[in-house]
Amino acid sequence: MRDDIIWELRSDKVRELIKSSQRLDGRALYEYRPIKIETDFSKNAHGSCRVVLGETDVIAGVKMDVAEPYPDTPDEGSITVGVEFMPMASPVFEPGPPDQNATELARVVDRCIRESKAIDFKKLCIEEGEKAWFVFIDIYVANDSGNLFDASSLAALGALLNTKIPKLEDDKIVKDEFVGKLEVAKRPLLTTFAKINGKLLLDPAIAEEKAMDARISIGTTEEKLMSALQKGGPGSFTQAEIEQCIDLAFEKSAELRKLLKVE
Amino acid sequence: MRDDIIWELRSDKVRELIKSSQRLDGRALYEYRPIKIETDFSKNAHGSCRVVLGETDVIAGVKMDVAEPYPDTPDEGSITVGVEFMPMASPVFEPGPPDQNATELARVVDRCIRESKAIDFKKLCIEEGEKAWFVFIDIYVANDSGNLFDASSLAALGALLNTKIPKLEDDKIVKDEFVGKLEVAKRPLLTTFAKINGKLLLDPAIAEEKAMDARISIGTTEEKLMSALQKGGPGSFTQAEIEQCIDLAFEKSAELRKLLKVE
Amino acid sequence: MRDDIIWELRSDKVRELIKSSQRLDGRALYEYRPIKIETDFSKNAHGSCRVVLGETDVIAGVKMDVAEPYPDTPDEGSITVGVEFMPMASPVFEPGPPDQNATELARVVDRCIRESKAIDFKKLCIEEGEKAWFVFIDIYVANDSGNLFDASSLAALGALLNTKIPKLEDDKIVKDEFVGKLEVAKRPLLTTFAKINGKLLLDPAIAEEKAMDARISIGTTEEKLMSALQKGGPGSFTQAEIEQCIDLAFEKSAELRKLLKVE
Amino acid sequence: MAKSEEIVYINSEGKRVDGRKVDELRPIKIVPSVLSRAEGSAYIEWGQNKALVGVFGPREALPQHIQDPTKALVNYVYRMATFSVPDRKSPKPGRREIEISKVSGEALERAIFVERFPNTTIDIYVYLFDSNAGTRCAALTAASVALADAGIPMRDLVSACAVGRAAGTIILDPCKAEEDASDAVDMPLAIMPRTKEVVLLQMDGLIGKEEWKKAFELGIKGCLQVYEIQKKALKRKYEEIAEEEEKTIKQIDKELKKVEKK
Amino acid sequence: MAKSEEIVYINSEGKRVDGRKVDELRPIKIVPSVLSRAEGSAYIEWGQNKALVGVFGPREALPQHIQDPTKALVNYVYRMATFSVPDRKSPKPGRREIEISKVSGEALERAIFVERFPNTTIDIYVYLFDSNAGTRCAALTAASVALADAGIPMRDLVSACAVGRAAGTIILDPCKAEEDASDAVDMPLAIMPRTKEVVLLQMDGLIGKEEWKKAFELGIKGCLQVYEIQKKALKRKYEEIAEEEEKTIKQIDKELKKVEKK
Amino acid sequence: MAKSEEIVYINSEGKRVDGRKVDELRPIKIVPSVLSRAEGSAYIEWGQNKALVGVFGPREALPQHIQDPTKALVNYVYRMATFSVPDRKSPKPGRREIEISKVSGEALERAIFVERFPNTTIDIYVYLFDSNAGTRCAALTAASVALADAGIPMRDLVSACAVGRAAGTIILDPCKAEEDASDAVDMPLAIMPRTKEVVLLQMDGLIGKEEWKKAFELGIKGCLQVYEIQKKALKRKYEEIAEEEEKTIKQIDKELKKVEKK
Repeated sequence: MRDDIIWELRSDKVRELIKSSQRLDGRALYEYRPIKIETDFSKNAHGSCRVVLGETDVIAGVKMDVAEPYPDTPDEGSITVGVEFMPMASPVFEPGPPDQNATELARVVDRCIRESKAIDFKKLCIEEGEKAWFVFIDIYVANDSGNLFDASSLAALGALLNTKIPKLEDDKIVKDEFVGKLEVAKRPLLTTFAKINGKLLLDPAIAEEKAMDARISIGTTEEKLMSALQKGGPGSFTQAEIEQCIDLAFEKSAELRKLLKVE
Repeated sequence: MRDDIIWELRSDKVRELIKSSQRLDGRALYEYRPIKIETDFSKNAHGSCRVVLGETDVIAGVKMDVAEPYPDTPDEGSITVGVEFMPMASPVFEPGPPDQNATELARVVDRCIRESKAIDFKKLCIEEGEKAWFVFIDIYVANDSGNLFDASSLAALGALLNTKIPKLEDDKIVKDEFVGKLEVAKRPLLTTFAKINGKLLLDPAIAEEKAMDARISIGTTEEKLMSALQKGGPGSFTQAEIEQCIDLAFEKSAELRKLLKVE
Repeated sequence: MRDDIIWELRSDKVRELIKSSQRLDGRALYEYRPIKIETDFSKNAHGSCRVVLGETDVIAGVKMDVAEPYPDTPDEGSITVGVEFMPMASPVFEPGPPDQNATELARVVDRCIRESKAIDFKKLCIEEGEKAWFVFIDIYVANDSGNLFDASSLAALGALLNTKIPKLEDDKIVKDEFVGKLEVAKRPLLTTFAKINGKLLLDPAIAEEKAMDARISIGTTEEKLMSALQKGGPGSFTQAEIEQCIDLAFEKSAELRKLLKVE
Repeated sequence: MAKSEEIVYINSEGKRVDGRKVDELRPIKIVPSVLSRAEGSAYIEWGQNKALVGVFGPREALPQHIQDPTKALVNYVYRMATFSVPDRKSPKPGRREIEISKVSGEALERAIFVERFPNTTIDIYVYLFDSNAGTRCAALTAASVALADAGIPMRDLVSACAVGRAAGTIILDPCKAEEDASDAVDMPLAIMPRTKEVVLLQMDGLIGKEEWKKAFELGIKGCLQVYEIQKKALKRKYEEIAEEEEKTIKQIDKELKKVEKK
Repeated sequence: MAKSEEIVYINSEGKRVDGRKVDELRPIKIVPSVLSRAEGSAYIEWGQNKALVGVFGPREALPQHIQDPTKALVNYVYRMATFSVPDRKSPKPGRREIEISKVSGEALERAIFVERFPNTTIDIYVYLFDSNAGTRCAALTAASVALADAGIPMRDLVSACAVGRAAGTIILDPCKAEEDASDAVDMPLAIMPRTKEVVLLQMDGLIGKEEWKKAFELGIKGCLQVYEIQKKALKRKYEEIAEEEEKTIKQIDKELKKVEKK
Repeated sequence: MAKSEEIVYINSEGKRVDGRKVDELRPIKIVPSVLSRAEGSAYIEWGQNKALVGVFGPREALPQHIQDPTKALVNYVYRMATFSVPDRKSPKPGRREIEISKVSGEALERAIFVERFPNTTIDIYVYLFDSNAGTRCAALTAASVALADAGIPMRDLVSACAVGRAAGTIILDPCKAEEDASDAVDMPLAIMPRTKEVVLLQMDGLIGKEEWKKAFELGIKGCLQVYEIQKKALKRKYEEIAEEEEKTIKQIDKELKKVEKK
């Protein structure tokens, strides 16, 4: 059940089933796997969230830090998203520096949040040109059972939503003391579709990812705006397919948003 | 024609021809291949130059930056030369950190310029002990058809000669505004000879480099002074051979200097 | 005599001999190999020491540097221990970043010194929160003939004992001028035992290390206090064995301490 | 950026900051076969952007364990020279370059008949020496010409172009100043022109569906224009080659005649 | 740390800063088999410490030249998430993580029948997501459960626990505040419980032999308590598996009956 | 450096800053065979410079794809200890060390019969522990002794020495103070002494041809002096070995007699 060869056989099965719009795990084409969200997973993080999407397991943690603003935006802080594929996440991962997949994942999650203007970078400024808050969002993939994009963006937003702003004394962070919560003005989330044998399906599981021709991830906000688009994989999409995915993304991301309780 | 095995066969031919002082491309022993120089190749660089020497193709770009002077020379700026072998430059290059060849090339070009005192490091000082100009000269090798030393030193000097000094405001560089040109007091250039079967020849093409026993590069200025010497390759030189190369270097570098129009 | 295969054969011999409490080189079980100590090995170092323990050869050098204290200890300097396995130290070493063995060795030597409070970190402070002395102890392994732990800790302590504190002018180190010696209040040293076929022995030579089941290193001071403990290797120790090693460590380290002449 | 609000992105005559119309590409020049040691190559100028591409392969993928027995690997490497941007870039590849390399390689994989070359790699190296927005599209456009120059069998060329928004207007092929608009949207796009299949699609910015659709369709038009420029560049090259071959044939004829005379 | 002297490490009722007795472990919860793609796994909570472990192997050691023809390699990788500590840790593995990986792998090698699997590697990956002292012991304790979950043959579990000193008192399983005491001693310890063999032993601090002995013996007691928790976690898991298997058998019976009816 | 102009480089008696004559080497001491695990080794003191060299090979070059079927690779690694220079050096090899490694290896390749050992590598590792100008020449000089100690067949030793200029005077074997002169020239040189072939030549500084020639010829003389010191060191070593062998033979004789008596 855990062997990569078995996944490959499943991949043939996936391509066969999809012809009659069926999926290996019995889901409807546009149905998410069950989702468990555990916020405040790590006390040492300033915000954290574990998301289990089917068997996919990711943990996001936030650390706020004070640094000098970038020269071209002296009145702004910023966010930084990092992704580490833990080597146990799949039999083929190896420990080491982030590869292309982890880099793409981190940058798409980053854009989805950044471009939505969920975080007002100007409000992160503490003293113009001198110091501002930088928000480090680090995502750890513990088990890759497919669709890391949606799981990671959900975990990242979940972590931001419970992020506390540390107290500063003489420009240094006081441990375990906080002055409030990080303001998160929007609820940007990624919704990802796979294309297999000409059919579109939501939230591909690992066997479906191995069988898919292409992937499209769409970042959306609750105001029905798109903050990110990313096509992946060797295949292609038609305009009609992309438009269909956009409509579905607005609809399905709303379901995910309900899972994020506002505390 | 592009295969490394063919180069090896050519190498045998080179060694055969040289016995009668002939070269594969019909050149005289002390003749450069045709040279094309294109300055101001990159608008975002503060100075830039592309040199095509035969089929060898290198691009040098200069960026000026402000930083704190080194503690032991508080009243000086400096130069830094970097070389990147682009992986398309030859079928055997691989992307990655600079290897021994790139490091040697960068350091010899650096010494040729630095020791000639073409750039007065004291004039790069902006405020003693606080800030000075640092001149980054980065050389990209796009096609290695032999004699990267001379092509690179020509491109580096060509780039320096059209380098503009950016305007500073509050110690920060103002984009696209300049206060003048970088002063380049000398015209230091490398001239490189290969030794094959006991014969010396100027400007070795790639097949000649693969056939050569040793290489010598000589940095000279228009005042007939030497600013750098570098022997390379597994072979050796006699004193007489080195002296002959020095004399030829003064002569042949003068030809190259004429190609660098002063603007 | 220098071949790794021969070491392996010796390893069988070691395991055979130890049954009758004998060692390949004729030593008693709790006997050190001959030790040569050369202090002030490097004039450019602020302190240095070469230790030859049997054929094991290590060189430690100290550099003092001024830097900002860590935020959580604004009134303290610190020490940093680094270990480099020189590639000639053994036929199997490769040049490159410190591997697990070098990292473990550096950290155990560090703890042995640090925890003994031989160096009072508060006395390294120059100006609270602004600047303090940082003591870099770098250990180079030139020949690995076994028991790098004891040789390295001896060389590190030897180097510290002849470390001079550089003169500062405008917060910068004045070359070749010193204001005194580094205060070293204790004489912490590691004493290492190997366990082979259920027998304990002191100062394992290389063939004994290849044959051993486990290793234990004990950091002790002249006041019969322990400042470090480290078990290594795949085997195990009983409580009685550990206690025996502790008693022997107090006794044998005293012999080593006599070799460190106080100047 | 602080002053970007004061910029007039579309003037009273409907012209953009650099004088172009909203649906107008910057000037594009493509020259195939410019590097002798690569198996295929191309040089592109696209507005201020300048890039060189070199292609190798299909050749054995090494180390062996990366080989795919079902197809050729497409190894796309996108890099920017340190001096190609306003502030000096570190020579070390950054995360942006790594991501662009990945999505660009995937875009080309669809066009190349990779299934014909199992266990091999096709290496595509692109370096930018000057830049002003739209570099990944310029790079990908040139790379597909270099692949053709290398004689690698393809279903179609890949043609790329970005589309965006500045000050409320949808614009083709945005320049840097336009990318810095406060309401900027940037959407790099690449298609296989004959089928209009989308092989690369990325976007940042914040946009609703209707506006997006307008942008997308303008982008497709841009890609089709790029396609014409690519084809012209390749045609010109092949005509040159044909001319040269003709000369060679004449030369051979001449020499044969000499031999016959003897 | 500057204020650590003002802390009352043991109050008048003999209780520690977190309310524990001197010989009391923090609450420990272990769940085996939590990750589907690893061959064995475990999750542990030990006080504030939280870790996930995944195990693979024995599988072929690669590259070949690292293979040992006499035994399996034990490759233990200990890592801390950037946010698992008070100040953000660099994502790059530090020297502390490298050392802990080495000694922890050696501790497990004694317990695993490595000699049965020549030329293979057994990979054990442990990540900490939250921490408050004693992380290497928590990690090692969970790792040995994950090895059992993977069905890797072992002589015994490895049970780990730290012991230390704060304000002159020997205490089991020190927490961070206690590790910062001015006279702190910290001694991580791991044993194979059935024989009480010591497979991991490290120490920092400054301590005499008699006091050390008292600490050591308390540490052994701690490890034995940890052993019971490990066994319980594995037993609970196997009971669940047994229940599930029973269900499956019943299901099969049911379906067989259906088939027979037809 | 700021004060270097005030230094009297050659005093009224023609002596240099460290009391040497213009054509005088610093004291040199070479001891071969100092490390037991390397196949050849040497220790050198050259003025303040101190270096250890270890040699291995010819041994199989790995990974296989670096093998040259026509000759042995010469892998020369030159490193400086962090504390060997006035300001602490980073432990990471710098560009200077990489360049020196390359040209030094090429210098030795000429001397070694590399063509006799295809597909192998000869590894030469040199570490400096103290330094004061001329380290690459000291290292190369010691390396060639270590190669002889390893029994690697060579056409000749390689003998190295720097020559330079300070305050208008050509000087042999410059020290650091002399290298910092405002008109300093530094020219490291290495030859195969029997043929006087130049196998290493580098230079920085600014110099005309006539002055260069004077320097070059002084440098050659220096190399020849170094050659004598190398030969003496090797001879002394072989005499010691011979003595030891004699002792061993006597010992064997003695034991044989004992055996015969029984």
